[in-house]
Amino acid sequence: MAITVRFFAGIRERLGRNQAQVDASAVASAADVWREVAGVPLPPNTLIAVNQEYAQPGQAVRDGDEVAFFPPVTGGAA
Amino acid sequence: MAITVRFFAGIRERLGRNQAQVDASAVASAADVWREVAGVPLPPNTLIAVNQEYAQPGQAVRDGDEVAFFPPVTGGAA
Amino acid sequence: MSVRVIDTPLEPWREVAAFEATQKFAGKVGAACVFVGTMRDYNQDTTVRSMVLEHYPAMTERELEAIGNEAARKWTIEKWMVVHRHGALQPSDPIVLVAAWSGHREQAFAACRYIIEALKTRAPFWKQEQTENGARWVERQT
Amino acid sequence: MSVRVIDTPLEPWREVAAFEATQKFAGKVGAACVFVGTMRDYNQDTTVRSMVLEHYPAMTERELEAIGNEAARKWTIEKWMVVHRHGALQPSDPIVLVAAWSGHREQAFAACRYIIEALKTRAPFWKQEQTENGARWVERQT
Repeated sequence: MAITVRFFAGIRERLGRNQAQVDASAVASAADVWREVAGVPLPPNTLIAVNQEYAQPGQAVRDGDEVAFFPPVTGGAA
Repeated sequence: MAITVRFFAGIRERLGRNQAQVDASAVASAADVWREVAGVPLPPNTLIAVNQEYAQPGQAVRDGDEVAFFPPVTGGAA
Repeated sequence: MSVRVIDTPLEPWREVAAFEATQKFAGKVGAACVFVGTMRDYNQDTTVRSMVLEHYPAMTERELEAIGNEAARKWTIEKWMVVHRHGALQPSDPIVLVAAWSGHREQAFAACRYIIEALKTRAPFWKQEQTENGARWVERQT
Repeated sequence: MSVRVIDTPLEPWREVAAFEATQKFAGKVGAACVFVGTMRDYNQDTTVRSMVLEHYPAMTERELEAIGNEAARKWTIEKWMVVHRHGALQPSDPIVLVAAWSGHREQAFAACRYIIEALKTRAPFWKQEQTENGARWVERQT
């Protein structure tokens, strides 16, 4: 298995893709996942979710996890 | 003409009527109106309106006015 | 803006939808806050079977207009409405509807809240509850 | 209690009425507070022609459930609901509906307000606006 990586909104656009796969043996933390797939520094204020829950960059990740990177959210209303 | 006096809710029930007329020459203030028609002291916390606007007991009244006496209001919701 | 005192069943969501349909908000409104008060079947630990809401016609409408206009001066709102029942009510019947529309949610919430709070202390309505122990006038509470 | 994320037009008052019809509030509810956010035709002094709301399926629902459950722990509410649009929207389209039902109005207001505020900072939605100068991602504001 592997780690599934997902990108949303501006980050998805900047990276030119909405998804990636990472070999779990190459990474220990969410921050490692970003470094492995992005090729650019993590933009400031980027939010991270591991398995659909908010996480810190240092959070450990493992085989089968889904790790997502996205900008601050802007749902709701005025 | 005269002054029309109106009673609501518990005060209406206590006085046994919802309306009265007072000769305007007999009264100068809203408190006078109560004394003239009620025969009992003004219950504490009674609200007064003159011509459908909240008023103090000392407010002057004159021919043609409508003076109302009622308990604290209880509209709206829980 | 819109005040109605009615003695027929209040259908709050239909009222709000109908009011909006008559408005030309035209993309200026970003937020609506609506409050609906309904009759409970209890009050102060006593079962309430039914209720009669007495009011002071003419003064009621005047006071509700004044309250809504105060809210519109205090906050930036596009529209507001109040509909209040009087007469005989059964548990779970809607009693009052307050709605405020604004460009921003803080303003809509604040105006709606202001109107219902002011209404409770100033609008001349009086509730008489029918309980197991007979009829009683509701005392004012917060 | 009830979370829905939809890509079809949101009819907020119909949603609320339909939800209430499925509930057995049975006289325990005295207060409902409803917030509806709609799309404006302006933002930061620029005309907005249309909008696309992207979201993170699965996480969105999970986060909205978490927020609603927090509100239900913080305040005494009987029920709550959230419906949020995604996909393409036009000015004046409803975006989000939040509703809370309680025995008391303070609780209903506070819970409704809590949910919309938390939603804005935590629910994974992103707005892209189409303006006269092209598309732009909305930056987070208060």
